Amino acid sequence: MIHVILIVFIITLFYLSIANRMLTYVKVLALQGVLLFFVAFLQLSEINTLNLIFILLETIVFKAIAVPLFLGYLLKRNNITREAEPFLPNFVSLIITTAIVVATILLSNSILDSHLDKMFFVVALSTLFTGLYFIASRRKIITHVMGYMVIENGVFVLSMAVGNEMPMMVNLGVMLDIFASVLILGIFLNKIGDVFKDVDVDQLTNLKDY
Amino acid sequence: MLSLVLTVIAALFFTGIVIRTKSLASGRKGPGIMQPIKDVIRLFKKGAVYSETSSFIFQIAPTIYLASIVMAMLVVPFGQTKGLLSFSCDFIFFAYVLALGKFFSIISAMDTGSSFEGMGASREALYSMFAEPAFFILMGSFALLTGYTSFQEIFAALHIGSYISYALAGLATFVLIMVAMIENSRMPIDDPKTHLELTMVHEVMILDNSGFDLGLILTGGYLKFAIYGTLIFNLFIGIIDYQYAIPLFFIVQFLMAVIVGLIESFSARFRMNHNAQFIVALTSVSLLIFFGALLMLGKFN
Amino acid sequence: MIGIYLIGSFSIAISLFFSKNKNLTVGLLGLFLVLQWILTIYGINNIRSNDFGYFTYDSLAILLLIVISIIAVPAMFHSHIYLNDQPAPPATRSIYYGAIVMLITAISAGYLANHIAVIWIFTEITTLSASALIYHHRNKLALEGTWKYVFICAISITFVFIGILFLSLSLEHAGSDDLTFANLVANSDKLNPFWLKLAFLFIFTGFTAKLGLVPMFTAGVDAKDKAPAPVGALLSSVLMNLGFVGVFRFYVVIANTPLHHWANLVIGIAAVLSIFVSTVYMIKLKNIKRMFAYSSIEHMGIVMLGIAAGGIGYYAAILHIILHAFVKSSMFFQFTQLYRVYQDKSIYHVGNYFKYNTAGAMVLLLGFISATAMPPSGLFVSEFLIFRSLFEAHQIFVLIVVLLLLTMIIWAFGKNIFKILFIPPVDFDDSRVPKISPWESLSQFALLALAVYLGLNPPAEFVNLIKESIMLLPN
Amino acid sequence: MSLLIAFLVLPIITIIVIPFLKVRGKAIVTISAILINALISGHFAIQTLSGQIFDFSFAGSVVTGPIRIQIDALAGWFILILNLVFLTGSFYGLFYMKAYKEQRNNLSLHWISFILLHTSLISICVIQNGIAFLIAWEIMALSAFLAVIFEHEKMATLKAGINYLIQSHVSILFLMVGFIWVAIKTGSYDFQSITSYTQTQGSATGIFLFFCFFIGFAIKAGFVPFHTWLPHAHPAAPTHISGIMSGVIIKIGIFGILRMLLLIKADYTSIGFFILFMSVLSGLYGVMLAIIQHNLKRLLAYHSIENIGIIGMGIGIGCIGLGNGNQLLAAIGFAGALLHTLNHALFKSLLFYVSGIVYQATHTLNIEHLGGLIKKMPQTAMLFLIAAIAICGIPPFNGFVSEFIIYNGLYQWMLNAGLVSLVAIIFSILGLVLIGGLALFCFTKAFSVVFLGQPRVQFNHEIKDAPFLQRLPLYIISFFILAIGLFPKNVLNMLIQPVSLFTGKIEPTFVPFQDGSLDALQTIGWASSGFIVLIAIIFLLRRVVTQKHKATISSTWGCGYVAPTPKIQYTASSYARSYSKLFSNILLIEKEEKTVSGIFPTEAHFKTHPYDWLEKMLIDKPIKLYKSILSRFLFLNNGKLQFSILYGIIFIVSVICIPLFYDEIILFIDFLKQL
Repeated sequence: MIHVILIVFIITLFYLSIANRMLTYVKVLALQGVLLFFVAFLQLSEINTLNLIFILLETIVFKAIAVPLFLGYLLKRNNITREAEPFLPNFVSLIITTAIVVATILLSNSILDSHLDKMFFVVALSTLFTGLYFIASRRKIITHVMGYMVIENGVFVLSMAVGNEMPMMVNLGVMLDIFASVLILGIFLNKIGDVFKDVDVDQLTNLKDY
Repeated sequence: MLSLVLTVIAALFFTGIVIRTKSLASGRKGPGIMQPIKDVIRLFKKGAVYSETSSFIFQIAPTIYLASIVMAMLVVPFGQTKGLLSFSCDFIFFAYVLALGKFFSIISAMDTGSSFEGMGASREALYSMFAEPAFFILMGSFALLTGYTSFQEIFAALHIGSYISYALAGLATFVLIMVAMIENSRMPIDDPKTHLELTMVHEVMILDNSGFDLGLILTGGYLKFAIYGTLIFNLFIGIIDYQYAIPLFFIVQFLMAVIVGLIESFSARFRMNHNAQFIVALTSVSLLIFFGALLMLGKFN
Repeated sequence: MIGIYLIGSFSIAISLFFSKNKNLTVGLLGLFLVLQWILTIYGINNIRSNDFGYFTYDSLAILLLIVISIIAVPAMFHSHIYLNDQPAPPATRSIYYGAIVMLITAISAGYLANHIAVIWIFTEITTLSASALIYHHRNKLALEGTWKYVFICAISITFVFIGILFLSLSLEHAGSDDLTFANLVANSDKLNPFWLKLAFLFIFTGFTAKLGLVPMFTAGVDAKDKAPAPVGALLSSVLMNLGFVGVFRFYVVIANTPLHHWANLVIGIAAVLSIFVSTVYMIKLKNIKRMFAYSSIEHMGIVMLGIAAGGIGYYAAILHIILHAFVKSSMFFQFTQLYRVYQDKSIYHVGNYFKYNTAGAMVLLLGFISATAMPPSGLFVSEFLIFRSLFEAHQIFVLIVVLLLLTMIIWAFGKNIFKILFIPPVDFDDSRVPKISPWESLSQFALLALAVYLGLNPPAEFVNLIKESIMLLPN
Repeated sequence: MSLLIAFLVLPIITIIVIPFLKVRGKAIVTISAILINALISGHFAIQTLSGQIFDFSFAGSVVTGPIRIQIDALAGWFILILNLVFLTGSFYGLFYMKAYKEQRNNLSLHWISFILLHTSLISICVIQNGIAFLIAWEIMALSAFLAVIFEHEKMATLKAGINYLIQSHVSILFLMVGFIWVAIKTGSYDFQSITSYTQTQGSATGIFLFFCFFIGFAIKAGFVPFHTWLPHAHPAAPTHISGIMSGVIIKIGIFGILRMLLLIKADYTSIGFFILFMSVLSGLYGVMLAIIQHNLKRLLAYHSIENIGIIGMGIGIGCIGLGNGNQLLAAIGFAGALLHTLNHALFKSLLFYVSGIVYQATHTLNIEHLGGLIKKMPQTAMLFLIAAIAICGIPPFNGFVSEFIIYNGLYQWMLNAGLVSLVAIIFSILGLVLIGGLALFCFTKAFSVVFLGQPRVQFNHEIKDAPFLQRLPLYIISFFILAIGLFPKNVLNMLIQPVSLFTGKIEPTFVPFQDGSLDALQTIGWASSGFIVLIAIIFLLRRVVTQKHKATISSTWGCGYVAPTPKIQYTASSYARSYSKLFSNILLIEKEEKTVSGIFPTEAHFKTHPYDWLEKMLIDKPIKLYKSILSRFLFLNNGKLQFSILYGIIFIVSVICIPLFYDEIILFIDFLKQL
């Protein structure tokens, strides 16, 4: 069951890589939040209930509801254009994403570890690198943020792998999530929205060394 | 001491003989042997004209020039008798004392602020610079040959026996004569006879000297020639008793004067910019002598 | 004790945030400094003791704690002058003061933490408070710098977190789930090498953003450029030390495993690259603050070379990072006065500082001598020892390359510094130049002198502390 | 010991006091401090020359370990030279600096660096501990740098200063490597460990270690091709500093080489040949470039390189003597080197001081604009003349003595040398002679163009000679120059102890110069005095004869041209032209000229910029290349956020992946090898 969800998760990544409207990104992020909720629910069976409830709340509240809503609000508030405007055409992104997934699978092949369910590893790592790839390849600042959220999800998946032994790790991941979303999204993106008219990365290249 | 006296005596006649040879060679009778000396004495009696540009350097220079030559003369030995001064490597002293005279003659030439004399000064400095290595290497090879490093010991120990040594002595004589020519700026380096100042080296430097100073300079020139004559004489003489040596000395001086005269009358002056090559060639010749010396000592094997 | 300290300083920070009264602000700052020093002295007195579970006063922490407590005093002093000099709106002032207290607190706590996750948490807090400080000027460039800093730090912190996850994975093989360093070192032989490798890689890469090393060096430069100079002083000295602590504590773990050489290789590559990068920009840079920032990058590179070379290099690295903190902070403090004179930080519009503020010029001169590790300075000793360790590790070619780069850096650095000191700037009217009292430079002289003293004639206790902090490393 | 403490404390006090004093006070305090320190150090130095050796030891710190202080004869000799030059220099500087008395802070910086320079130089001579030595060495370099850039508002000055700073830093890098090397092998920074280490190792180690140190010191001493900082730094510095730099700072490089020769046990013969080669090269190259310089100080700077070459020849001969176990030769060689060190310090500082007076009188150092100064400042001109004759190595002054000793060494060596050595000897002699000739060429030019003839440019300010007090140290120096020329033997006897340090390596009981090897000097002394007397006599004679006749004054003979102007005088370039044409392909002179053309020619001009060929090849071009390579990487921080993150990814991915492919690559390579 978990594996199915994880596979769906990877499929969402592919979808992200070819999506070209901002709202789609937001929706996909929400979907990922929901998926993670189920993963957490199924995976973290051994930890005590209070802890579990906290984690579940965090995932459903933040990842599935609050962040997507907030992103949508930002899109409206800073009237950001609807297109994603990637540097590279979509199919290239798709190919690269696929390549990343394949590479992580190959890499995971070289692991000889009974403790770890390789699925988590593959999904986590591919999500991580896909997120990094989004950040590197999209033009809008808000897409950077979304890429960052994707990375967060990947990290969350990875923390699931050790969640049973160390719930603290998961909590930390949650904390990181809150920190990132509150700080990065909340304060500064709004500021940038206010200060710069069109929220485009190319405007943020004045601090350089030549 | 002996060498000093003899050299002075030789100097009295030397230039006269040169001039006489030249005039005979050109089919004239020519002035008397003593004419140059008479000129000098007349100059000593005359008053002087100084350029308003010049400073006291110009006035003291001839004195120092002459003094340096006299000083150099003191080092030169006569056969087995030492000169007044004799110590190891005294030929270095010899060369450097002469250099002091040169230094002052050059700056006195520059002192007049004339455009010709600077030319002469520059050339003088350049040529003497090139001439010196030849002399040093020559002495070096003699030192190597004999195992001594002072004029007197070298000449006393220098025995010319084998063929190669004859060759060396010949070359050495050639080098010494040429060095003498350069030092006194005679043919083929420089032609004192020309009246176009641009083509002269030594004479153009003393254009502005007159009276006593000019006398001093001329005296210096005569002495210089005689000194080199003495050196060449020493080269051959080895250790012979005085009754043979002294006549031989004058013969050698006479021969040399004649040779100089002949060279001056039968050879043309080099182009100024060829002089440098010619002078450096002397250095190579003296290097040849050096390697010849190595050959004699059997260092090649 | 640490509990009191944390609670106290956080409350001070919050009350600073709300205080609008100048005297109150000053009083609170004084109070905080007192608290800071109390913590330090307490730590010195019961060294090696564990506190509050997650904190230990071990020797390295004590050393760096002393450093930060020393630097905090002039930092507050110069911040005060700075804010009085160019009056900011009161809200900004209070944010500034609150954030700086937060920053110092977080850094100190980060030093003391003995649990990798705790270090991680406090590193996050430093990012937060630092970003507030970087955004002090509220203009476009400041915003851009802040954004980049925050974003890159967020990414790097994520990396660290992933590293920690891998670490826990590898720790599972040891059948333990306690991520304190003591435990890690104890179980170092049982750790799974594969996960450990990944863990080290991610944690190292993550901390480079704070440490100011290749690959993630860019954020720090912008931050130090945009932040007010007193903050820049903290960022380029004690905050970098926090990054160093993060790397070093984990390096101690990995150094006791077979992966030691591999780790040395990774660190060495990053170090040489950092020195190279700083050389590239030192030649071209015209912005004084960025120049200082890049020279810090160079020094971190040297420190890491010492770590990678091992042997006496460990000792030299710790010494170097301490001395560098003093020197670089003093130079940044001096910059506040320099900026007051010229109202500009471009080399082109700055010059003949010697004429306008001789004492400050002397600080810059001595700072230059120290920052380029010329012999009278203390840094010379540490750099000398690092070179020696490289020599001992038979890394002659690395040594030659590094020396070449360093020579170039000295040339570029010297060219700019002496331009600042002596060459009069073009069309600069010195009618409005304020008179700067030489006493303001006193603190910087003190810091530099301290650096020289600790370098050339270190007291025995100091040496022992350093020796103890590298005790767990194999030689 | 207490004296040592005093020696160290006094400068510190002075440095603290100086900034708070009046302008005049600064100088006075500095000079008195230097005087006291000179007395303290001189007090030890004098005794070392009579064979005593002082040993002290400071506790040092954890880093350095115990710091040994040893004042032996070699150190003593150099300390004496140092003090002599510094005392005259500071006294001269006192007046030289009057021109700048409004720059208060600048002056205090200058005097502080000056006293630091003195202290550090003397400490360098006596310290026996690697790290302490390096520290003193760099303090010396830094304070020299600060002293050089006194006129720092000029960009050129600062450039020259930084050039010097960087090169001296390179030199310290080499020294550092050397000390690290020894410290790793023996675990001690003490100089003794160098000896013990090289004794145990093979000769190759010793030679490489020596080269390591040699390059370090050679940069400071200005051996070709490490000389490039020198011609820039000397003209930039204020004159008394140029004098001191050329007089003693570059000599400290020589000191280092000598010290290392004492410490390192190696194959001295090959080292000797190496040094001899370098020295002949330096001597010739230095003087050849000196001739074509227009800037008086630059000219003198190149002559410093030449003289370093001569000193080096002495050292080389001495080394070979050590190598062949021929203590006679060793004694002569090192004596020549040490004596020439002193001599050069004397006449070169004198020359610089005079050039400073000229500069302050005319505000220019370009000799093409000077001329006729002898009428304005006859005394100064005489001083320059003396120094010029001395530096050309002409009797009756001191330069001749040391050059004579070196010649003597060469000829002595020749009497019992193998074929290879003989070739080396003959070329050294050739080099030395040429150096002498070229020096004569150069200084006749310099003296006559600066002081003789008529002014080539009319200055609108009146030119007057320096006050007597400023010239006083110059007279003192020239007195020494003459004294050494007239009583060389006595000076030689002072050298017995320093030289026996070296000869002691062969035969401890051997006492130099007692075997009549250099008795010639006695005679030379007499001869020189006689020479002066002779000149006096002839001059008196001339006086007596000529005063009967009246001397008329008229204009210079212009071959019938009756309107001569100063413009038709021979200039420096035209004087050197016949020479520079000969060596045009070595000298690399950049010409820019606008020749006369057309029927009604407009104004024409002709400019030459002498340029150092080696500097172009070894310094300028490589640095240009280096910088261009580095600037290729400027894209790294192009302000794009994505890139910064990309670096992280690349780093992680490459660290993960490269090892994976590494084995395959190796396999592939092996496979290829099997083909």
